[in-house]
Amino acid sequence: MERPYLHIKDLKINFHTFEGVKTVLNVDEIKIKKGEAFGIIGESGTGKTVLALSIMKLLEMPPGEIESGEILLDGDDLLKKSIKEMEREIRGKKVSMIFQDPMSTLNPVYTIGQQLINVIRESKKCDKNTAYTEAVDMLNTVKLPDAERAMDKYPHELSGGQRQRVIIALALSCGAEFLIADEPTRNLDVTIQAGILKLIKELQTNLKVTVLFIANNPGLISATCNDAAVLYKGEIVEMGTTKEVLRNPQHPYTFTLLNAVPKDKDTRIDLSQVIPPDDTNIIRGSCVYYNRCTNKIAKCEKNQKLIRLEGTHYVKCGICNGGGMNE
Amino acid sequence: GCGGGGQQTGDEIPVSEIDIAYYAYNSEPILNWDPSAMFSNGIIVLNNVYETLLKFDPTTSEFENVLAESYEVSEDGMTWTFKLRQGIKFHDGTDFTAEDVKFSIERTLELGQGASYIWDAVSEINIIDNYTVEFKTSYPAPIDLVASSPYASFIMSKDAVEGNSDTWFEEGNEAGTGPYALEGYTMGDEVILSQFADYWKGWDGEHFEKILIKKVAETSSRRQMIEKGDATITMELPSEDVDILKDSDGVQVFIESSFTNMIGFFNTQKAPFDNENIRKALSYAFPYEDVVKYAAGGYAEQSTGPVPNNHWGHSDDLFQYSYDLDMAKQLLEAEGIKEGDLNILLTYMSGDEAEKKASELYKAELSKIGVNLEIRAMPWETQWEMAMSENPEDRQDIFIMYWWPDISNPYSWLYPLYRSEESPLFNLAYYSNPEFDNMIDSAYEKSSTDINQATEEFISAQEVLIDDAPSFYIYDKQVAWITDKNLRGFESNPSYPWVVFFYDIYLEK
Amino acid sequence: MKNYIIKRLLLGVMVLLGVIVVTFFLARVIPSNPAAQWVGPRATQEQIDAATIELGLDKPLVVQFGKYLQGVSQGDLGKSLRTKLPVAKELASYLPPTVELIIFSTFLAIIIGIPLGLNSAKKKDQALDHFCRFFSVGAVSLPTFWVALFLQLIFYRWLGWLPLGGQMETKLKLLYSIPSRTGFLLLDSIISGNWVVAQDVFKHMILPSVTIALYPIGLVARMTRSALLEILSEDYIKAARSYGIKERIVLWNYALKNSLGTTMTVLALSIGYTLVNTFLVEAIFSWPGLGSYTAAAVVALDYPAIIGVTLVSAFSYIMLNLTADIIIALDPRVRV
Amino acid sequence: MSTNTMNRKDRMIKVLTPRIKSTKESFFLLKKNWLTNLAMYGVLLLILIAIIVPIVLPADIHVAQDTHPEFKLQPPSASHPFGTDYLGRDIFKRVLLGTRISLTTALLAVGLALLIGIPLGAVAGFYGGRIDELIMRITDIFLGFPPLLLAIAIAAFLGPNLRNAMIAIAAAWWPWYTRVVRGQAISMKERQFVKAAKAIGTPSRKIIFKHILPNCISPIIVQASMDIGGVILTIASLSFLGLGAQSPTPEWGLMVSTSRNYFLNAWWYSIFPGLAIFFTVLVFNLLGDGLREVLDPKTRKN
Amino acid sequence: MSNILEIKNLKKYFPLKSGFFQKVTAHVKAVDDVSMEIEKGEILGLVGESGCGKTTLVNTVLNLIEPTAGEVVFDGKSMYKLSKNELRDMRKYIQIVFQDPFWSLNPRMLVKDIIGEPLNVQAGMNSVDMLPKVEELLEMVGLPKEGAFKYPHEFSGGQRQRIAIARALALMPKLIVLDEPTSSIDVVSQAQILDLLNNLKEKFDLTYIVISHDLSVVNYMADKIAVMYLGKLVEYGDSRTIFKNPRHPYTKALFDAIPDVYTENIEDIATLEGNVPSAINPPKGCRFHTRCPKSMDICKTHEPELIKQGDDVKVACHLVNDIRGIKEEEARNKHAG
Ligand SMILES: Nc1ncnc2c1ncn2[C@@H]1O[C@H](COP(=O)(O)OP(=O)(O)OP(=O)(O)O)[C@@H](O)[C@H]1O
Ligand SMILES: Nc1ncnc2c1ncn2[C@@H]1O[C@H](COP(=O)(O)OP(=O)(O)OP(=O)(O)O)[C@@H](O)[C@H]1O
Ligand SMILES: [Mg+2]
Ligand SMILES: [Mg+2]
Ligand code: NI
Repeated sequence: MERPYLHIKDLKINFHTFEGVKTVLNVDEIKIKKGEAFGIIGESGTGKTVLALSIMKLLEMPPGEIESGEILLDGDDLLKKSIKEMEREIRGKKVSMIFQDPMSTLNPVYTIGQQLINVIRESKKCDKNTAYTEAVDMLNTVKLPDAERAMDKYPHELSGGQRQRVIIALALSCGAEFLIADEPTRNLDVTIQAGILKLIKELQTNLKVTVLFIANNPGLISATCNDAAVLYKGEIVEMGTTKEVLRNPQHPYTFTLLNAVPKDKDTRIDLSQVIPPDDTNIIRGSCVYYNRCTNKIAKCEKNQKLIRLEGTHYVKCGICNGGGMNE
Repeated sequence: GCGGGGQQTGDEIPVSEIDIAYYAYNSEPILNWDPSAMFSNGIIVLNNVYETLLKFDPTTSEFENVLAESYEVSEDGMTWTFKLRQGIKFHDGTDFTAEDVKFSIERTLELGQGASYIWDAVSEINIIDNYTVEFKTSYPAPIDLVASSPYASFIMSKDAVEGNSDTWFEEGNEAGTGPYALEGYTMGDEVILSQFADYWKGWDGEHFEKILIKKVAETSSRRQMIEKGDATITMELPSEDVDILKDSDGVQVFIESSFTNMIGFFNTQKAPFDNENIRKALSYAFPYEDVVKYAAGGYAEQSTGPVPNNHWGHSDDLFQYSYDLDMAKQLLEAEGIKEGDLNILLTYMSGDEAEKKASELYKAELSKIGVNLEIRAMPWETQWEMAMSENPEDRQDIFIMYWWPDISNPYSWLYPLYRSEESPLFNLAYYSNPEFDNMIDSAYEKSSTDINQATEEFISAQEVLIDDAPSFYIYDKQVAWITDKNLRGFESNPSYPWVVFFYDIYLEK
Repeated sequence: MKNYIIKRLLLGVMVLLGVIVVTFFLARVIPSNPAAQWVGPRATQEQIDAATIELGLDKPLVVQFGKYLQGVSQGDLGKSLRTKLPVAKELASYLPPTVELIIFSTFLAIIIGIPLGLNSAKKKDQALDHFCRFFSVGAVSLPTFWVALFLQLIFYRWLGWLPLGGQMETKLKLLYSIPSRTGFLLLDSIISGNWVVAQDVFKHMILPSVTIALYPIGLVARMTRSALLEILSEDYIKAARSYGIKERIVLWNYALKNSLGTTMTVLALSIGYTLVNTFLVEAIFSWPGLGSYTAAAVVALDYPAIIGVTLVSAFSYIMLNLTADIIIALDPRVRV
Repeated sequence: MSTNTMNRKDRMIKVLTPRIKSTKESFFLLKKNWLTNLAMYGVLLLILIAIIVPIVLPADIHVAQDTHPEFKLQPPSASHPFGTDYLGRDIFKRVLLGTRISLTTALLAVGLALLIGIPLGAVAGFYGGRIDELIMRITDIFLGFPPLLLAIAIAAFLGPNLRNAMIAIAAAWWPWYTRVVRGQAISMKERQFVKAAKAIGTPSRKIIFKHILPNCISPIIVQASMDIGGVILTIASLSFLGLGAQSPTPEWGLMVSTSRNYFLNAWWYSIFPGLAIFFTVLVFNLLGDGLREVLDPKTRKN
Repeated sequence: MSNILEIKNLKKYFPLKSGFFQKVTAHVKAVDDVSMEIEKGEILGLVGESGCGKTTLVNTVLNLIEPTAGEVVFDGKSMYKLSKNELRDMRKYIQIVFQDPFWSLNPRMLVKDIIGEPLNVQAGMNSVDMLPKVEELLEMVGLPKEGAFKYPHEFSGGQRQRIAIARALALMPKLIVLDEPTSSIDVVSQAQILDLLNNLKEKFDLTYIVISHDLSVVNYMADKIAVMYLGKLVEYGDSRTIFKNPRHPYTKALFDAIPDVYTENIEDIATLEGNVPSAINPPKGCRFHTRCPKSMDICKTHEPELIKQGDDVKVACHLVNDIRGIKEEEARNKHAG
């Protein structure tokens, strides 16, 4: 197998809060192939953003703390790099990020053009005019209508969908080959969301950009990603190709997640799998899903490892691990 | 234009060579340029710009002729004839004549502002010839003293005053004959004077070229400036500083007597201070010695009566209250006043250290006999306004203030401070005793002719006063001048409080 | 936008009118007789009565107010009871030295306060931040009048480096007359090319401006810090970093520029404070400015002067805030 | 436009969420910062001094009768750790006694200002419309003065004493609270729990007291704690100008003011009361700063 | 069955003021001539993009904000003709659950006081008396009794929404308005809330208005559906019918825009070009024509009426409506002119 473009190994991230130290991320392994789109789903607060930020080294270090692990990008361990090196080699050069909220990701005091030109000049070291034409090109690439005029506008003069396009343009304009999209459509209307999804997909197929797509709705992943992982309380509980994960879910949590999406009036949601989330007493040392799992067996009291089921399909579950649940 | 500026930088004079006297004064040097009306600090400026007919030296009780060459008084003390010096020029270049004298005094009287009332006795002013004036009075009055007063007696140029608008003085002009002419000023801050070339005494010998009188409100600044040699003369330093500077080689210190005394008035129209015995009790409770020693830093003497000890009309034989708490307590108890009964409000002028210390020392003593004294510092105007309240209940119970004379006559204390009046101005004890009134009026009339008789009468009037105890007499103040160690010719004249006669002084090289 | 500015301006005028009303009537509850003050101590009753009529104090309060308002609209603030000069004229001569001080200390506040706040925010919760915070909070906690005394003690008496007070050496003043073009002595002396005077004036300015600047320095540093911290936690800063923009640029260009709105309002606010701090400090430094004037007026209860000063300060304060608001409204780059 | 409003709301939530931090967490954050932590102990110490000292040293004896002019202006020594003043009074004792004066006047002044400011702000913010206009115009007028200046003017007019200084300060400070409370009330009014309360027919008065005011508390606490330092300083400044406390009250500002005349001979007389002011103001400012950081991420904007 | 709520030609225009004298210069037509009715026991789903006026509509219906025009009849009584006291009584019967779980609960109040507030205000119960009732309500919405003495911030988003529902239930209302009840919580909690709502409805015979921009939620819950665009209804009727066969292009676009787990090709998702136009100056003619893929000339000039199509659906679109009708109207206009 070829070397994955991004390879995260045993990443463990803690937060120091007034209640004590809390592990918010404990990822066994994530592999993303070059030029592919990788999706991560999980409910709110499972650590999706933390994961994205840690790749960029943008995590606020106190209160955050990286306990252990490696993040290999093209073979380089990002965690070993200094902030200066990150600035020089990684951020904006190889990796770039789209944030959750299109409203607060643009600097309100600069025009769209100024922001784009800044970023382009920073990365390409070119003169103003070249940067300008390139910026306009970029806006056209992201299908922003009337790109020339948009260059002189301030972020507050654009609508949410337009802003999100600008943000994508910014993320791409520095020439990054790896794009992290952290719930890029969370605050957008469904009609606008569709446009953004298409755009990202196009970029991935046409420009061969590698994408890490984070979402809290399985539907979004299905349409855009080749591979997917399910994150639960900071741990990957299931991973594989999108088809494998979404069509043939093995982990009980993935089931729950997929079942929870309402279909139509005549298909009742099967709530037998859904137990209220309970974050008060995670028994560390047991399976993360232990408290909510309806099928738990004795084995589940022990911490589970992510194991390969078949092909690229990995699951972290005591039952699957001993061949239990599907029988 | 810019040329002017450049030119000035061209011929540089070393700064140290300018012969300038810097008088660091504690307050505004002058706030009113009208010599007829000015009735406060401004004397320190005007006495160098204007002159009076005579000058009085209280230490010798003699008069120095200034603009007058000589003068005579008639037997009845009601006609005063002044022969004037000739060849004197005003700063505007006109000659000084009898016209100017008549004009000046009449103007002062007419305006009726400031200390103009000192001329009240004058009924007419006659010009005998160009250099002789005659003052006729309606009753015998010491016009020589009046004519030497530091207020309201300045002679100004008739031509200059009449030839200019009504607001000419307000705009900061002068029309004097004095040695120094006004060069520039910033109202309320500083005044610059420079030599008047045609001064009648001439400029032979050593004199300062320019005079700077500047308000330096902070005592510490004044002290630091005089120590560093930045200032030539300063005054009103805390006694602690004076003590130290006296022993320092860097400066000269002159401790001089003054006619200023500190007095505390009782509100005699309000119970229980309408009771003579209570007033006496409170007079006994005052720690005179401590106040002289610590509030005045020793630069004072306990008063005996209202007239200060170096002034005529004073007698050391008068009764003097002394600090006696037991006596005070007895007196209070005799009047049925128990501990904690009496709450007294005392006011003094804010910013005055000595008054403050005196009040605080007094408070400490009173609190020992169960009397509570509330001390309130007030701006002079408000304090005075309070004392003038219609309703005696609204007035302060004790009013502490300084007094100094307009003219060197005991009447200048006894009349304004104690004579019965319908609506008193400075009789803040609201003292009213017709017998006393008659005594001082008679004494004043005698002072123009028979000073010995006058003295006697003034002293017996004070006996009456002290017995009634409408006020208590704290101390007669001494003043401390701090000057450059090379300053020569300096003399302090208590009739002219805080006035420096700059013509007389110079720096020894 | 135009509407907003017109609205702001009209509001400013209304506030100013209100300020005049408040000060005028405030002045009339003063427990003192202006007429008696006018004629000075040791005056006779007749003199006081005459003054009462002269000052129009016998008329009803509303009439007096009308007259006052009429005067104010023509730039006449009445006459000082203490100096008997027109207050407006006096203010005009006392204002420039004060403005000079304020400009100088505001300048100090900007060049010291902003970098202080910036470094503090950059190194949040590190030793440098603690130091900067302590310094900036300390600076606003110091009683200015007290600092003034000690600065004099150190720099004049002990070290002899700087003058005690005043605007320039007296003797220099007698030697050179500096033509007044701008009213600001330092500027005037520089314009007329008189370096001796300029140097001397500058030396005289150091102690008072440093004293006065302490407060705005602290304020600006504190506000810059907290504004920056807030901005630095925004997503767009994280985004800028993720595009590989250098930390230095992120800090100086992105964050600082975005905090400009806050810093500007704070600066406008702090100038108001500075103005009032001069009241406490100028007298100590014998600085012939509005502060000394006010201190003297307060002691003498010279109410036309107090009202005048209050009006002028309130006016400048309102204008400053107005300008800050309008600039913020006009420039989309500082509006957030 | 439409997305704009929606997402502004989201942003608001993001910004405001930290306000719902629990008291426990707030304390944790406060204590985490050692500077703020220190300030808390400092304030505690000051409060203790303010309570205990006047009991141990009753004012009528220790303020009024404590004159020993023969020992005036003594430098610090074992018996007088801060030296003595111009009447031989023990400066240490007076500085300690001054704590209560400064703290109580400052607290009372701020309390008075809050008493005026909060109801006005709540009414203006909640009802809006004409009454809001009226209140805010009045507030604007008072905000038109630099606060210390207004305090100086009022104190000058009311006459110099500590009570008037307090009133003057309250008169100059209340508009700030009105503003804060009004702003908070307006934003609270838009909160859905207020709408929900309205939807069940809760009367306005009840809404103000139960829903609006309790949610204004943290910004008020922040503002007030940041102001206390400034108010103490203002009291000292007023006293320094002769508009505040009257001698021989052991008020720090007054002591510094008086000490001016002696400070070349007796540095201790100036330095200790000055340091007391500095320390007190510093401690309150640091605490206020810390509180603001924890309770209110938004800086005070004009 | 009878109509519990009838909305007739309801309008809500927000005045936009500007200038110093605050002159009204324009209006935001947030709700523009909307009519519909809800039968007892029914669930009405209200969908549309953000800002299309959903919240404004229900706020106006509940008389939380004043209507510009129109009438609302609840249980046979006209909402806008009630006196203050009658209105207060009426509020017992209609409750609302708000969109965001952060600010719909007063952070400074204990959960028991939050849930008890309606009991206190409407029934005058004191906090002791109401406690058993509060605990009962908590259990009803699936929260532990102990929660009564906690503050809202100690609960997760889904739990907070349950608290809000408990409060709405306290007075046993007839109609509950749910304004985006699940928009800020994740899918799993959403499923539980929806389930809870369905159970409660059956148990207490409630009527709901469910607002959502997530069609799957509406699809799952609603019996009747109303699609709004820029303050107007564009399609309204039986939910099953509409879902099977959306007739208005906007409804279609909304449906096709949501990818689900079975979407494999991105091209299956429909996109709507352009952004929502401003409600201040809505486009002439059909308000949707600026973004409509099937826009015709007539759409730019004539506003389509909401016309019954079949038994249970009304649509406002020229494509579906009888074009002849309009021609006739045009002719009539010409004639009149
Ligand atoms: N600065 C921080 N301090 C303390 N805890 C934090 C901080 N940032 C994140 N966390 C915690 O880390 C966990 C993961 O947060 P994260 O933002 O990654 O969630 P998420 O999956 O992105 O959720 P969402 O879908 O809401 O964006 C949460 O429990 C959160 O409370
Ligand atoms: N108080 C108000 N003043 C002025 N305009 C308002 C007001 N409230 C709402 N609007 C405007 O009315 C329109 C409809 O708003 P509304 O909140 O009803 O939309 P919504 O459909 O509920 O949107 P969302 O999905 O974002 O909740 C929007 O354009 C909004 O800007
Ligand atoms: Mg996230
Ligand atoms: Mg809504
Ligand atoms: Ni929208």
